[in-house]
Amino acid sequence: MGVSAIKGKEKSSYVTRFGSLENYEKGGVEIVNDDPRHYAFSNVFEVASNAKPYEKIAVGKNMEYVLEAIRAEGTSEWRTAAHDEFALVMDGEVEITLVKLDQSPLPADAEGSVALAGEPVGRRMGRVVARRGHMTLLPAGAAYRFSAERPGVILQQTIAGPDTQFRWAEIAQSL
Amino acid sequence: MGVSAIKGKEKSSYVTRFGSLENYEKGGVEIVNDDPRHYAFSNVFEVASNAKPYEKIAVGKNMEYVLEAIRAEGTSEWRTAAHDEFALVMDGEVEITLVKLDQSPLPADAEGSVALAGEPVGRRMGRVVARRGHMTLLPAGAAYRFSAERPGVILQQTIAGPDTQFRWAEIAQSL
Amino acid sequence: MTTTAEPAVIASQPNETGYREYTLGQFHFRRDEYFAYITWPTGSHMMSVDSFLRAMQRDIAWDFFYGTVNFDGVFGTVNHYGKVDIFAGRYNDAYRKAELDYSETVETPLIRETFSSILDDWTNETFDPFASPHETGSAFGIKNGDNSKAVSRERVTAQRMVGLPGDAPLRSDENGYPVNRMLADVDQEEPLVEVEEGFEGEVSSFNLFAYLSRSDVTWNPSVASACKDSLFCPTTEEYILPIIHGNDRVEWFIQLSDEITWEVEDRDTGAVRARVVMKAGDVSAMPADIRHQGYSPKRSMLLVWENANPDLPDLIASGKTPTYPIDF
Amino acid sequence: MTTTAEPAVIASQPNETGYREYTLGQFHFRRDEYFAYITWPTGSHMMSVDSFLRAMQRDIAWDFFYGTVNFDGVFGTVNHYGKVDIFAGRYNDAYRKAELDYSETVETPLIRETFSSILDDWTNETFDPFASPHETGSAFGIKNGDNSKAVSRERVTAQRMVGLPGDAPLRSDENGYPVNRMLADVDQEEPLVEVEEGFEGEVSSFNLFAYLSRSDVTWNPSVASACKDSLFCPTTEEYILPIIHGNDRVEWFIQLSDEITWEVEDRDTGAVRARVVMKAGDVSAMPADIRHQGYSPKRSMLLVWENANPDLPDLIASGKTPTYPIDF
Ligand SMILES: [Fe+3]
Ligand SMILES: [Fe+3]
Repeated sequence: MGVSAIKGKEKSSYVTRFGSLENYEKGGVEIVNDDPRHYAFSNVFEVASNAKPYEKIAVGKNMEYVLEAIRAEGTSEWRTAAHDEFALVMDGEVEITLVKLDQSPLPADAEGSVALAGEPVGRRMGRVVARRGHMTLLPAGAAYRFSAERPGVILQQTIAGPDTQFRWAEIAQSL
Repeated sequence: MGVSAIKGKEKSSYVTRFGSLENYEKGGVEIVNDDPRHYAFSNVFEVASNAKPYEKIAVGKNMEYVLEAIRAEGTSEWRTAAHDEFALVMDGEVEITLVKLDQSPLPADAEGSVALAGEPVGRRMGRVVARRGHMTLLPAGAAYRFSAERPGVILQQTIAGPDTQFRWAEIAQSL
Repeated sequence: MTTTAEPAVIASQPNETGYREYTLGQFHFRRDEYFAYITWPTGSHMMSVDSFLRAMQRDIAWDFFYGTVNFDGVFGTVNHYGKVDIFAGRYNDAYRKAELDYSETVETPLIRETFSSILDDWTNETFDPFASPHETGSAFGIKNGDNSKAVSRERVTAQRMVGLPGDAPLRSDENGYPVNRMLADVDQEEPLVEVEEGFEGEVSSFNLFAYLSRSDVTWNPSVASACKDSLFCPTTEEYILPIIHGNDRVEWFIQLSDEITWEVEDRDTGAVRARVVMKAGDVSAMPADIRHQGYSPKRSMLLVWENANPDLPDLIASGKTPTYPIDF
Repeated sequence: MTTTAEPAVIASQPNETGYREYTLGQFHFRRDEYFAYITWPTGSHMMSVDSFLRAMQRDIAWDFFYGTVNFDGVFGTVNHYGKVDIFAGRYNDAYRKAELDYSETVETPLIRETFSSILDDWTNETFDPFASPHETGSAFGIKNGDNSKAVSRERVTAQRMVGLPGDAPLRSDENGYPVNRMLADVDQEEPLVEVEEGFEGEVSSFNLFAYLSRSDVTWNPSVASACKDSLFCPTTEEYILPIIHGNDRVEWFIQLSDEITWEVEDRDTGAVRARVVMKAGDVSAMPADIRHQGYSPKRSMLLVWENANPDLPDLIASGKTPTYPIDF
């Protein structure tokens, strides 16, 4: 017996299954002795499917920290935070533009991001075009704007801010 | 990597550990939530070490059936049973002589073996010299006698009879 | 779903990993490269397919054995000797309290055929579910041949004693039972037997230890001698018992060589009750209300002693007979 | 027993199977061909050495992680971030009711060194405890070389984000991270990044999915980005999580690709509480009073999201913070 025989035969190729707005399957919590709400089970593609462009809908919350599911579609407002945030594109293609603000509207210890009124004032930092699986730093003190020609999904690692929406009863499994 | 590398390396030889009157180790029951007496844990070599020659000491009992630990030393009395019994030599060398009884002292449904007074009357069936690991049929209706020059141990598969001794408090783990 | 040539076995065509899926009552069975999947009306369960096949092999070889064969803490069978319960969560406190446990009773021939088909279809040519980890290849991967020869080994059932004329034969190099590598030092000499004319079928003795040293399977108690319903079922053991055996009667262990450790749990809840360490010559009962799993670091010889009296399960279940063998 | 060159680690000379035995506090550790043996003042325990080493590898790589690392239903560690409890039977109802559970608190450096020595000494050249069953050889057998390179892989801990200058580097064929066979179809193209002068350290994006497709280990959450105490710890998973993780805070899972099933039990008693099936895009919290074990049929990408706030374990243990993340 050769080594491969000993170890079992594998497929010649595998298909990695990602989700998308167009095509996702959802699992779920099967309860034996617990409350399904303790798991706050949702799906980012489902949440983004039912969202307006650039709504920041929490799909995860751990104390002050949140994960937001964001439907990227068209061009967002400009936003900024006093701390680093991270945007992981889960579907589609998203352009992210970054501007170093001359003056942040936020105190250094502010939590979460806020919208800026109008165009940001400061030096242009650069631009990222991110597709599925790409993760981008949204650095503290920078203004950022998302733009997507076709609907996409961003998962954002941040802290709850004034615009974070909590809609657990709508998005999370409750039975 | 060859097959053996994949599967781990083994010793070039192994030692199989049997017990004997001279040399045995005893395990035991470690209780978490039970009574050790439910396990009636004993050791046939220990039981035989403390036994008189050819005492039939039960080390197992399941309803009417028993397992007897027997110290083989010198020559036993002649015994017979109305059903098959089996003698497994666990230590030493035991000669087993068999005689087909012209008339059994036992009814056909009798359980367990009985001693015969004096020599058996009937045709000689044969003789076995059994050592460690050898298992011998003691056929229904035959008389049998054990003989051992040096102390040995027999484990006998049978039914409890008038001479089966139950000494659980003495032989079995109780704490 | 289509019905295969074997009557009553409900099997699908091979799925994308090459294995068939099976339906038995309301249970459904599926495997992929790593896992066996079991579903039933109130739930579902995954097991490493390696563990699943090793357990399935014992369940079939023993014809559902005495009492309960737990594949793990969730799935298993209970033998009613003519019928068999297939269960999920029945001996798992959490499933029972949630009333999510499920059980179905089927005729023995149907489950026997279905389970045999699953075992045969799901076992690749590189895997032997009866062997120890050192002796076999992987159970994993996509469908790759079969090992029907290995999975269809017949369990030995001596009527009177191994080696008697017409009864279960002795093992030898010639009939395909070489001495196991870990028992190579076991004395192979047979006893001296002198038989007078006319007693050829009655004067008989054989080297049980040599016979066991030539066992080609692990954790497979097989009848070597029978005194009415009292059955000696010796076996060789290496690594871990692939099932957790739940008793429906008292059974006894006699350690013939080397050492086995038994983890003993409550039969119904799975709570740990004891740990039994057995060395050569040790004898221990296993109460009728426990389940146990053995660990054998080196291939060892174990004598399992059973009482095959068919009245016992009812006597014990009804409380007429105690769950332990002796009061002292 | 002699003290080896590594300060404070108490190890014996190699035993008859070639492995050293170790003592840590009143715990003693020994292995042979198939099993790891753990003893403590009130009891002892055996585990398949394969499972033991896979669990040990995670415990060390994670530096004892958040909360409890159960090697199985009996043995494990609880992290107190500077000190670590080693326990036996502490999260097993039967052991606790019998008051046979045992626990000892040791300084982190001592257990880190001791466990690392055990892992290194007990891992043969043919085994990689970080790999999936398809990717490695057997853990069994007598001592046969070592695989120090595999067992001493450093866990990635990005300070800000993977790929930033001076932070954790990207993975490539060149630096020894080929694409995994089961993730060969994952797009390897990096994002377009245009940086204005002066912002080289701040305008940054990388292909996280490509990065994960090149992971050479399974079940090893490693920090990829940090927003204060909010840590993204993605990992690739295949077959079965070799430990049962008991939480001391809420943790979250985001399934990035394929599918994982989680068996969720009560953290303290081990009773089944739920089963969570996660497909790509699914998000689920794991409450702070559970333990869980994952099953991944194909190598999948999982994002484990942790809150590293050191006050959390006390807040939750004292009841000031609930064990679940959200009331709705
Ligand atoms: Fe059993
Ligand atoms: Fe976890």
